[in-house]
Amino acid sequence: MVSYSVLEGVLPLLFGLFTLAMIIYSLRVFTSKSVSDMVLAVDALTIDLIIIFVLIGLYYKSPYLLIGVIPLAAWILILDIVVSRYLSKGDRK
Amino acid sequence: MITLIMGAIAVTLALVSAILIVNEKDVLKAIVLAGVESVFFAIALAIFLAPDLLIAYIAIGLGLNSLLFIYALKRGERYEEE
Amino acid sequence: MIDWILFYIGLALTLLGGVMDLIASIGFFRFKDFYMRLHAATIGAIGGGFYPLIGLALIALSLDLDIYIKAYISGVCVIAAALIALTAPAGSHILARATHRSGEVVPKVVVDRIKEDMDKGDGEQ
Amino acid sequence: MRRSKSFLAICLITAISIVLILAFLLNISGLTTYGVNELTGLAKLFVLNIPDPTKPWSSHAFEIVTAILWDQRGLDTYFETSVLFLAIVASVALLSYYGRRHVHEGTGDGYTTMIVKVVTKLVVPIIAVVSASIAIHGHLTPGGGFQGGSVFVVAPVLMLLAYGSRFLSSRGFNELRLLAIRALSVTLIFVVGLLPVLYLLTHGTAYLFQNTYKPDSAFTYPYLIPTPIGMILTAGSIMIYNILEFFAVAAGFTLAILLLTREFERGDKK
Repeated sequence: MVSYSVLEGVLPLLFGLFTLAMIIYSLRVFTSKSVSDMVLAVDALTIDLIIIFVLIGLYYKSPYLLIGVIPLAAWILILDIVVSRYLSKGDRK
Repeated sequence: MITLIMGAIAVTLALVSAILIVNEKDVLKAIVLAGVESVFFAIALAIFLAPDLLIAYIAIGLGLNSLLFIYALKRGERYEEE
Repeated sequence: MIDWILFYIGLALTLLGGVMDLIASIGFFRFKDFYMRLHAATIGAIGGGFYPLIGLALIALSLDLDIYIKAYISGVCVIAAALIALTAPAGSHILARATHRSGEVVPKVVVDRIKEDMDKGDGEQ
Repeated sequence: MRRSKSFLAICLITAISIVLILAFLLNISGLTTYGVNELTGLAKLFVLNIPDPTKPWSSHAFEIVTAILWDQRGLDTYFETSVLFLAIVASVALLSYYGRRHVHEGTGDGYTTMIVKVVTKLVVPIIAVVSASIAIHGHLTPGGGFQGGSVFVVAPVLMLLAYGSRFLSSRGFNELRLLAIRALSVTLIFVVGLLPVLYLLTHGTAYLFQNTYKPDSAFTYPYLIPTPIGMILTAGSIMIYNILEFFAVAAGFTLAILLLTREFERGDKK
């Protein structure tokens, strides 16, 4: 069995990587020109956040935080479909 | 400590998105930004160990809220006037 | 022995995923067009989402925690990885299709065969 | 008046610096560590009594939030559920087309593709199983009826968006049945909460929405049920409430989303 302290030494590096990616994604979300760009960046941001949730669950050694991950993974599909249905029947220029 | 730093970053990004929502002229963009804001608050809820609120917040804040707003937007104007 | 192998495979997958996530997030800024950013979104979804989740599931299986906690964490990771592998490509597909058809973002291309077919009436399903 | 870019930048910088200064001050003055690890007052009563089966005020549930919601604050939560029920009734009264001759129901053709339909078929069972597990394990892990129900709504929303509203109502999920499930669940919650009062009429004392035994009342729901596999902890009425609340919230939200999607689909091109 691998001791938990080995993982504890690596966790700050993983947190740093994914948090940096989260910040850059959110800057893309905040500065995007069109709605499609924004929704695409929100997809990638949400997938990044799923991993951050799992890392937080590993940090606290508590699996109960993770149950929110599954609706989060399903809602990004719904956001995509809703926005695309709105766009495809919206007023064309 | 590391989770506190992450919580500070997440809440600050939520604040930034809240400020951007107020200034946004495109309502569809504002709805998507509101979903992003609730996701950042969900991180803060996970860090301060509130999983009950977390599940309901993800399902209502990100999902149903933006869905209902986009449904309502179909009957309205997408771009706000100056 | 086998748990150390699992741990290192999982750690390598997670680190690889983190680096790919960073690359994808930089690619979102470097690419100039929505249709080009779809490539970066693919890297971010599969490279930055699917690989680290499988890696974290392996890491959780190899730790010396309670068996209940280990099984819960790795089960949720595998289910979330399956959901991401299913939903992210479908989501970006339907988004790109609607964006092209509605004219939200006009592609900067020389020849646009889809638009020609749609104007003739063949593009509709 | 159009606000300029510099105004936005000044707003952002001010907000972020206020946050940083507040965080710094809180850290310096030690407010962040004041009494974090000490339980006070009501919290001590709840945390020490609810999960401990030997205490007289125990609920025999490990998840304290759900236990407080359905045992200690049962009547309160029942009225919250009723408020949601009234909201659903109001939306049905506004939007329902039941009994009208020409109901426009979309099929989603022209907007969705085969890829999305197949993915939806694969995702919906996963979501249904996960939401049911959140609701049924509500007294053991975080979650409960409302959370499970609101996660379940993902499945009908995906079906409505990918296949159109005609698909769902042709498979038996029409307005009357959903409303019946909703009303039956809310009624059954109240009946389960009212059973101790019927006991009060014939035997000793009991409380409205009482779960397990209390020091001055002998009434109790069974909290350990023997089965061939072993003993199952149901935490008295908390598990029943969670399952009923799950059906109520899932059916109510599905009904509201179904009606709103019909309204959303009106005016689509064929």
